[in-house]
Amino acid sequence: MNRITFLTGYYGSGKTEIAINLAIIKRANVVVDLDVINPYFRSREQVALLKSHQVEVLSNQLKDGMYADLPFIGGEVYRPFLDESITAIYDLGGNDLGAKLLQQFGDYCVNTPVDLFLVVNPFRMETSSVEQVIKLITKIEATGQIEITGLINNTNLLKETTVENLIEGDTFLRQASKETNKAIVYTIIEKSLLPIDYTFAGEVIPFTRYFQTSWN
Amino acid sequence: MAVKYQKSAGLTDNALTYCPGCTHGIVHKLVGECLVELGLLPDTIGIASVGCSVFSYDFFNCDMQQAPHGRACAVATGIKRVLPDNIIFTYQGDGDLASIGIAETIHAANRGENITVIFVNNAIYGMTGGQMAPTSLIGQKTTTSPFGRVLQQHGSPIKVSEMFATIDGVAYLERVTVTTPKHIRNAKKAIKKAFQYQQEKRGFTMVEILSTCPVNWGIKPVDSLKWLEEHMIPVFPLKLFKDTGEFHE
Amino acid sequence: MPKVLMKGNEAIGLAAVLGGCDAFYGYPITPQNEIPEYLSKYMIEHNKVFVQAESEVAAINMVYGAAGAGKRVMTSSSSPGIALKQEGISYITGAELPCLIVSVMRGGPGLGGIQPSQADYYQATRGGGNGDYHVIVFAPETIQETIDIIKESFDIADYYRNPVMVLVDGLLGQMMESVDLNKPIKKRFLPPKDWATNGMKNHSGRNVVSSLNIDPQKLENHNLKLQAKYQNVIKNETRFECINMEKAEYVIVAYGTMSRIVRSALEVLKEKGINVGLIRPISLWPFPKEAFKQIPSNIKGILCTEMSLGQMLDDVLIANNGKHPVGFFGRTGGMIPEVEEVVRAIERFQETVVK
Amino acid sequence: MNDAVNIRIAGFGGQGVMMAGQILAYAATSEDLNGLWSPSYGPETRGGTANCAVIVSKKPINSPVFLKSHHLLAFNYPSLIKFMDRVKQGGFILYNNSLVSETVLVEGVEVIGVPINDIALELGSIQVINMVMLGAYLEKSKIFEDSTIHKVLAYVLGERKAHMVELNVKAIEAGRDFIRKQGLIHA
Repeated sequence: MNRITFLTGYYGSGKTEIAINLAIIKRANVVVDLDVINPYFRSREQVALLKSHQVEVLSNQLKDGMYADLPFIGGEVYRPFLDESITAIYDLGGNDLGAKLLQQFGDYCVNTPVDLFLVVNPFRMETSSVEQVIKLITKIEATGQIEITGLINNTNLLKETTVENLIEGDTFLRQASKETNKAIVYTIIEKSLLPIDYTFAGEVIPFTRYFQTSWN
Repeated sequence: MAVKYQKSAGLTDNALTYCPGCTHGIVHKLVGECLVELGLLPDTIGIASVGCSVFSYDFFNCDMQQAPHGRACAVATGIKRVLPDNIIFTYQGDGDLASIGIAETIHAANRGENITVIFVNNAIYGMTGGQMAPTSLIGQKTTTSPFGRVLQQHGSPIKVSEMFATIDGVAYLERVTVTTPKHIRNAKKAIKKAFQYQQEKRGFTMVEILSTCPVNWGIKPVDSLKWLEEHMIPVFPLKLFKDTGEFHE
Repeated sequence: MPKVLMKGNEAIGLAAVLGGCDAFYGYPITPQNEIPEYLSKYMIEHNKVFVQAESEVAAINMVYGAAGAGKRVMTSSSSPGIALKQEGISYITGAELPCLIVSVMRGGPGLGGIQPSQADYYQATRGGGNGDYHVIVFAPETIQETIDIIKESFDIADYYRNPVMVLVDGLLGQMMESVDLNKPIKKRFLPPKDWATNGMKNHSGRNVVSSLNIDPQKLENHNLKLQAKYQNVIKNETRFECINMEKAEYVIVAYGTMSRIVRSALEVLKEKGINVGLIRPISLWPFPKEAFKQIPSNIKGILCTEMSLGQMLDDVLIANNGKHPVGFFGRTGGMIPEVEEVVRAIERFQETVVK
Repeated sequence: MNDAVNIRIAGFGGQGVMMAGQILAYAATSEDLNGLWSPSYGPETRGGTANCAVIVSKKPINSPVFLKSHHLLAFNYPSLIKFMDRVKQGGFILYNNSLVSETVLVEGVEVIGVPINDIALELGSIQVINMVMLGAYLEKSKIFEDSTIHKVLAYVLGERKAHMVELNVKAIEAGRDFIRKQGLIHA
């Protein structure tokens, strides 16, 4: 994981939850909310939680902007590139549409090594085959003009996830990794399911669901 | 310490919320400066529309109303008719003005409503996240035209100024842009003239300003200025469409 | 001549002028055309504002603008036209602006017909605009009452900073009656419109008219403030009339033209030895629930009558709260019930009872 | 007058049916009674059958619509057929027997034919058939004084049509005259 890491993926693949978990576990200084696609479940909603872990959230300068149906980003989102003491996780919007924002950082990435990780949940219909994953990678790289440097295995069926599901997902991701030549960096596993007597590809990240609401 | 540069008194102290590289900020500044230079701030009521500039009522340092999507010119008409000596302007994007609000805008122009319309055309829907606008270019990919705008399916980009040039009630109409200092100076001249004509009660005035949207275009800010010049200006040529000329008592 | 004969729609126009109307913005639609026709002449002759807009949508937004500028503004329309105005009405309530909306109902749904109807009770009292809002709705039954209420409407709208709708049917708009234009109206203390956007030279600071409230907590607070206002409206502006309630065997609920037909039916029923009372809501929102407290406990039932098919019935059922059997009689589509039909509905009350 | 009088006036659009009704309502207002005029409006007012209802009453007027009228003024055959069964017992019908050749009988209702087209043509203007009918009605009902009607006529016609007042007054008088002569025949 580089000092600056972007998270991309299909809609609903779990990018935002992972951004928050990684920020806390990996002690990042900043989470940058670049999700201009979806007005709900954005990392900017977890400002208080992240603050308690000394993580700052950057998005826009909009007064009451947290809920604005406005794709505004503020100039502040460039700060981690200019201040080398900052470790930052950038949470992009879904798909190649969300990855469109990467364009805005192209010039900065020339001098600063960055990671761009693709979050994959094989139980999302749109990324349930290796061909689909490859297609998504091609689209995101073409739109964002940045190479994807790793995969994050986020196999889950929310609360109904079983260990069998996880192993199935690991097999899938290993296959995808082989065909795309992109390493599996992390495997995300809900804390309650751990420990599991099985060797998952990449580092296992014990996961807490922060967006849990009373109705799911 | 001598003040070399200062934010225009035509704008409030609120920080602009527009994305890096977006030219809304420049247009705001020009409108604010013109109102100040003409001494119009105490008389002015601005109409914020729906779109990225929905919060413009927080930025212009005058009385403001926020209008429903597309209805800015109707709201402006309502105010101007009861306050004929005040200065009324609308600040609208291409979705607001040229799509949902085209009827309100055309009829305000046709009645010769003595108002000024600042029309910011960036060929995309910014606020809702990059969907196709009535002014999106042929071939332009947006979130609702993922295969590019197709003539046979979506029609061609609507040329608002060309259309409004045919309307008798229009007293002044010019298309400008703000991509270079020279263009910015021209844009300011146009905006100022529009407000002056309104002061002289000469009818409907509009300035169309070609603008950028780096985030939704998916282009770096500097490149987006180039993209505007290379792609938008050929479709929307910069031009003075209508000017009723020097004022004669 | 203390009284004059006036057509309902003309009377609405003149009464609005007497109420201090500064500007009218509207769009033609039958059966309310005499309102803009009358005002197009009057307003221009008296140096006031009249604009025929390009649509009902534009008209209501012109009202929004001019009301925001602090003026007394009105629009008028009929059923499908009011449907188009709902967007603006929602914004006007959200931005807390006063205005007068006159709705002259015709038959629906869709283009429907141009004959009188009361099928826009829901449209007026529930509204089709978005959000938790209310419009204060009055439904007069005579042209005299229409005049008196319209004259007062701008004061009520200004007082609460909320639109007032006067709801009549096409018959009231089209017919002529003897009226007295000079009846006095209630005097109210009205606060200055220091919120109006009329240029900063006219007030200190910057005035902004907006219904945008992006923070959910702030928006909820704003809504709670509106609700508190509506509670005041319920307390102060609920209007109704109760007739012949003491010894009533049945009570009929009716408003507008329908209540006049019912009044005639009460006389016929009395001759037949059946004592029937009438609750006439004058304000439809707020609906006069407390009128139902005056209903004798031993009545045989309540008959809700409408020139529609059971819209006010909802409010009657809520107000009755299961206490008495409730029957329903209605005609719609522009059919005006005969007095005898109402008489028959009471005589065969059991057949009308709503299950 | 103690009880309300319900009058229905019906005919083709263009026969001046609405105006005749309005004059009665204006007259009621000017005598400080309550007057109500309500039209059956819509497409039928343009060439089809048109009718209006007038109520004159000392007391406030309740229902603006009524099933049965005391008096019916029928300007043509379809109107007569449509409304003749909706006249109260003891009431009367005046119908235009310039256009209706049949003899009409309604039990308990007096039916009088008035050749309003012929009378109007004798006066030189078919336009005033409504005034001839109004005159016949005023004579038959004795509902308003001539002075009231003349005052209303001047108001309704306004300055622009002031020159028409004389002809209209003449037509009303001709209608009255016809009924007076009818009375003599009956006597």
